[in-house]
Amino acid sequence: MQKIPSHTKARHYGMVIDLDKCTGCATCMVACYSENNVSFRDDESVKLLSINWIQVYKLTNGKPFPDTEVCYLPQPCMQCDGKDFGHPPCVSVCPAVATDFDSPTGIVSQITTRCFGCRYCMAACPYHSRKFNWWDPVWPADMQNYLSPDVSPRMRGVIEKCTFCYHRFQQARQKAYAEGNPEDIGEDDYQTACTQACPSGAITFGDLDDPAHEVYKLKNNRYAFRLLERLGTNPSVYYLSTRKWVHRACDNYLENEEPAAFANKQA
Amino acid sequence: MTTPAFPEGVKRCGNGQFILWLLPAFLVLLIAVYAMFRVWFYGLNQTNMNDAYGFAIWIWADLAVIALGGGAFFSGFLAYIIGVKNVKNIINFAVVLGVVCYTSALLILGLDVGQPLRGWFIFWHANIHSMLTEVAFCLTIYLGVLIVEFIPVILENPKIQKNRFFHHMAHNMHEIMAVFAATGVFLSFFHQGSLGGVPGVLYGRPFAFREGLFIWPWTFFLFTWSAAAVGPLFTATMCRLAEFITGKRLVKDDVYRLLAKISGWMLLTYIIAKSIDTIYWATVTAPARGFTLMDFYSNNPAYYGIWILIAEILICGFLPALILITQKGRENKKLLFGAAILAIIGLCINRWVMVLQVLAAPLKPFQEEWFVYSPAWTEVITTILPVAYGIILISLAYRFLPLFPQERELNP
Amino acid sequence: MKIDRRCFLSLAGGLVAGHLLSPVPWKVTDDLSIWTQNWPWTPVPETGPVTWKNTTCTMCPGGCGIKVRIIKDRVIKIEGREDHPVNRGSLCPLGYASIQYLYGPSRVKSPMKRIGERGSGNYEPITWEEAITEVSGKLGDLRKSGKSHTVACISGSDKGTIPHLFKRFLEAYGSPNFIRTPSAKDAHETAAYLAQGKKAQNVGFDLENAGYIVSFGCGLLDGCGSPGYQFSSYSRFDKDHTLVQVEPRLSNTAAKAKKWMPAKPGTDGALALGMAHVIIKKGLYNRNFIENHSFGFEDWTDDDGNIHMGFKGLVKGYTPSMVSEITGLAAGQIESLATDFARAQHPVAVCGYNECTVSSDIDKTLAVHALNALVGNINQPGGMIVFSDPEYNLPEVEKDQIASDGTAKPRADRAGTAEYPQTRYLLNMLPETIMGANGNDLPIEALLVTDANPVYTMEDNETAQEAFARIPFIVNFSSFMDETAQFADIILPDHHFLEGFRDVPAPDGVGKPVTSLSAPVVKPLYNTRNTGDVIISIAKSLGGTIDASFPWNNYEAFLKQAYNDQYTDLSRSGYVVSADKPAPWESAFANERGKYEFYPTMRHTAGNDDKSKLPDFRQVDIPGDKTNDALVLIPYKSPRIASGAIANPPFMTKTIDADMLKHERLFIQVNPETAGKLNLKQGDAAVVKTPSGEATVLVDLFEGIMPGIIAMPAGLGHTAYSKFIAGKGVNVNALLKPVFDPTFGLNKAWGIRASLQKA
Amino acid sequence: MFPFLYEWSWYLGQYLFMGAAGFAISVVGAGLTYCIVMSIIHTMQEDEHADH
Repeated sequence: MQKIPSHTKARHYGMVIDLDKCTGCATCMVACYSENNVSFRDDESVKLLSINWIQVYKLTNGKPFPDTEVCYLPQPCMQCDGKDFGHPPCVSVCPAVATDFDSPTGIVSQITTRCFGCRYCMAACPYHSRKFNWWDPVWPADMQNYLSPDVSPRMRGVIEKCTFCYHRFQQARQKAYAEGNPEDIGEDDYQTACTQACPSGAITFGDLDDPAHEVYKLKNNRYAFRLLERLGTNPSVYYLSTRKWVHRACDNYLENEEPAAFANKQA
Repeated sequence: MTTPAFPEGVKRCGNGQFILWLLPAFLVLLIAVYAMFRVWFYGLNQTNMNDAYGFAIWIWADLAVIALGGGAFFSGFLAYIIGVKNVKNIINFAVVLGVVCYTSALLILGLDVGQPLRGWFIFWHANIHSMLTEVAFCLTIYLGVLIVEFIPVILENPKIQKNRFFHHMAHNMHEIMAVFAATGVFLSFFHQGSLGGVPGVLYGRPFAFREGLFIWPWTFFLFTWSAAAVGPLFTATMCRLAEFITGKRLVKDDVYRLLAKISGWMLLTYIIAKSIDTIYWATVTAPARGFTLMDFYSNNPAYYGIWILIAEILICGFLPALILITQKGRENKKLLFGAAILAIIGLCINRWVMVLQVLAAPLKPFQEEWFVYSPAWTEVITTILPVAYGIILISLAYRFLPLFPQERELNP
Repeated sequence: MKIDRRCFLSLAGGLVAGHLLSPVPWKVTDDLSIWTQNWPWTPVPETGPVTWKNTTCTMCPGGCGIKVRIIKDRVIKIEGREDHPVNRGSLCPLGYASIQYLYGPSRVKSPMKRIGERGSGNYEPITWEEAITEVSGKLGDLRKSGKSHTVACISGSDKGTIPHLFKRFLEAYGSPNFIRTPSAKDAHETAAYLAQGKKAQNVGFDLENAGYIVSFGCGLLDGCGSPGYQFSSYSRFDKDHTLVQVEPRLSNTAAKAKKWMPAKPGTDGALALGMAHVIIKKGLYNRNFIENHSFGFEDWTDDDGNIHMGFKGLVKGYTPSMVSEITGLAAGQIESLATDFARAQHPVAVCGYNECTVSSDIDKTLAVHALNALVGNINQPGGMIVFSDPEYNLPEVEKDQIASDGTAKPRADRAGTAEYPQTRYLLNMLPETIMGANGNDLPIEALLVTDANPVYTMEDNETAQEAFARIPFIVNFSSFMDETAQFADIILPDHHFLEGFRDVPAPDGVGKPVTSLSAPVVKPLYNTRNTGDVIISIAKSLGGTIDASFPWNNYEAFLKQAYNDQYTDLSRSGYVVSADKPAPWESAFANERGKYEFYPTMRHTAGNDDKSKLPDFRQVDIPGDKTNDALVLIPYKSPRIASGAIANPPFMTKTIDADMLKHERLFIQVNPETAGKLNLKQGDAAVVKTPSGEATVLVDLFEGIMPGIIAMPAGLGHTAYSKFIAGKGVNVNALLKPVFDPTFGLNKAWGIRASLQKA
Repeated sequence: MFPFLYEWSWYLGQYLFMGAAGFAISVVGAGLTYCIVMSIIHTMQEDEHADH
């Protein structure tokens, strides 16, 4: 929506998650809670009331024992580019510009102090990536002490979601400025908390448009696909799996259709 | 009973009876207000909404109530702009109904947002791309227009009429009512439409998403059209209900028949357009995203499956439309109001589907289950609130204001 | 002017209108919204300069290196340390969430004395001086009355200086009863001792260099063992690596394995023998190792001229078709598994390290060790690594007569007695012993508990709790209000690991001798003390030889002396790796032949025939009767549930899937086929009954579990800690029951028979 | 809503939207003002008549 300031190099941050590698251990979720001051309650078993910026889903191929297969799918905010790089489903619906598409990074922001909790974005997001603060967050005992000053705790009545740890980008940019080379934000300088935390190395993060970055290579992998890609949301999060049933489970196909990675094979 | 406070030449019931009649409504209102304050004080955790159902029964009620309140704008359009004289006999009532519907709608919106104290950000920090912004602007301004339309009716109370300024005010406002009505129609067109746009633009939700014209999805036009078609039928039905309750005839039958005829043709054209839209969506829009029609109507935990679509289009769409466009159908009061009630139900189903089923339908194939939700008592009671509040306001208006110009003549 | 109604109304109206036209409403509206953006009850974290400090996580026996982000003495975040040899950057969710324990509601904030019933959690804070006086007074009295041997210590580990201090204390005090909680170590240690001749060895697996891993039910990716080590090894796997998981349930490890082989539970030993059969038959074993460094492979003759059956002879009977019958796996599958395994680069067979089913089957463990021996992959890169603990540089313990007499008494848990001479610790035996004794002659009069939560973790939990209730005096050193702490008479809270010193040697299952240091990164938040310091204080106040055995002013001094010249390295880099390479075959085996014994001649057996010495497959008869309890319940480990001594912090509980926990109800995994027979649907409430107990659970239909088997996650059903974990789900340990090995006394049960009925 | 706010962008849609909103408010406002003014005038005229 906004013009890219001419002095800033445009980046397009994205993620590639190898589903064949992911073990479903949920370390990414916990690292994210810790990094982003995500609140918690005593009963978190109702997942539709539970705030998670990244959530690991369990997929099964539905086949009976012993041909059963399980695949875990960590799902952060997809940071959709939407139609023509800048119109994710959620951004254009927000009545108060509390969420915006940041063209210099391709990250969808969320200003929680601006949000007044109409939840239209939640209805617009097909991924359920947006979470509402139904309750006031409470940190029991002395737990307020572990809150990070980099990310403001949210208040009741607003939407929050994954920001690709945007504060880490800001820190990297600040560092780059301080070092006198504002353009030079390397792959290692800016990584999200979940990427770093993944003990299996299933998550890769970087500039999708920069051929020097690992994600550039990975997103062009034959087995790369995106979640509900056919809706036209244009997500910045890619998934890898060599298993066809996983591809089928991640997007809607008519009976006679095949996922792209497998349709080409026959042709 | 007659007093100088009542409109000239009409009879009203005694004060005791009147208060007794309002009592249940007041009780409901009281509980609803309590629920409202709970929601405001403790937050939306007092409801049963969740992250899948960000919109729930309130938003459905909101959309339905606004659509039904559309009777005010469309009868205003007919009366003041097209100049259909006979509609003027029911226009005051339509305006009161409109005021009830729209104030309720705004109240519900104020209740539904997580941070009501920041609600004004929608105006101040308006994102003009959002259908909701369009709704908020048009709705608020239109409510202003409705109140402006309502003022002269209030001023016509005999006691108030004694004040010369108010007397002139009422007169002057009547004089230029067409200007207000025109503005109202303009605003209504947009907000009814943008309410349709609310689900229609959700391209992440293939159940709701529609292609369209410029920035407006087809639902934009369908919503306006359906509100214009069914709104007057709602006005007529409510008027008939008032006749039933008061035991008096309030408008002449030809007024009903006229509204029914206009609405009938509107409804028919609407339902044809809606059918075309549905077919296009089912055969082109949805399959392009990997969905078949039945994906949206199978395994629904509420069991209604495809029947909800059949009910909306055939039973509550074509059937009432066909009844209303035939003279015989209109002549028979039972058929006429039966058809009107069907049409109203059809409209409510449409809004229900476009709000709740949109959110309930699973999108990710690995999450096959539909999302289920049942409203909390706080939601139910505040959804009933407009009814109680409507009963009170309409009763008061009927008692003290000359809503029905034909009443004197019909009840000598 | 008279104020009539009209006047009043116009005045009011005027006032309202006046205010509305003024800036007041706008200002108020604006201020209100600003207020909502700064609600005083929404915290604003204080900012400041950031520092990072390295230390070691001790939330589980995994020993992962961590780096801690600190702002103004506040611990903000924990991350895995990339340069640490154990976890190489990887860290499990418990490690990340452990900051919640530092600040969390379940901390014990000062020494406590129980004032209510056991388990009620009613405590009053006391001073450290009072607490130490009370404990040493009680211990002194016992000692004086000649009951020093009735003091026991239950510890979660026997490695490192803190357990060492306890051992040392008991030795000086006069009790043989240092008891380690059951773990995979029991079977590995015993098997390594029997085959290789050295006691108390660490058995690890060099997963980072392994090329082909056959895991016999190890929860390698389910959070068992050292999750950081296993995950980081897994993260480096490429397409040339193979992981085969043998398990009746599609665990996370099985889901990520190249091949999942759902053998019937409890038949792993047979599969290992079957694999050995194929390897030997095809001649795929390592000839150098077998010929030069092993014993008992072939039939052999003893000094008396008796001919004994060798390992080869044993496995001859385990043909693929026979093993197929036992395990339910296809014969061809078994054959190709064995062939692939033997032909692969750096093959390794792994068992144990599944902390929720501590099934210490010596035969199975010996058979799995034998597989590694067959392919010559013991103490080789990517193989099974056996190494000793670091040796501490400490003065001898001074013993008086009471101490010498006391330590010479038989252990209360019967380990190391004539009955079970080759076993070191048998905590599972303790409840039976206590319950069997009469009230005046209890085998345990006082109990010290450190780094353990036996009241929660012990199988046949109800009996265990009854037994603990009979112990007159329990002292607990836990930092948190866990179940065992709630049984204690005195709680002497240790620091959280981010607040104190402690060494962390030999992480579970890790294939290299790493010792790490956990050093304080923040000042202690509450009135807690390092357990090492407390033990030294207690020893000092007991006086005499006990005092003399503890010539240190504090734990840090002791730690420094224990590690001697290694301490500098340890505190500088946070870890030391004590040997570059594992012992070569020539010097690795400490038995009299200096060889790996496929035929464990030392093995203590009931009979003296070859088959009972050899790791023959012996089906374990699990508790329950076959007709009424038609199903078999197995516990399973989830990486999202801490199932050891420490319960889930809130962050981890938040990650638990909706198909595992619903409000307070736990889901039990049932195969749809089994559920169909029982007329159970997804989400149905059902009662699961075992010989040990019963519980109401919800049914989760899962195709990935063998029909006839039902599985429950371990680590839930806590009653203590805080509302964030207490009261959620069922403690699976309450439904399990140990089956004791007749000669080792270890628990061999891998599950329990159960019935499941609609509630 | 106003050009000095963050979300304002200088392009046609913004003018159209805010223009239409402003227009509607102006029409209603002007109409109402007209009525009030006219009513005041009429009332005063009547008062003059009454005085005569």
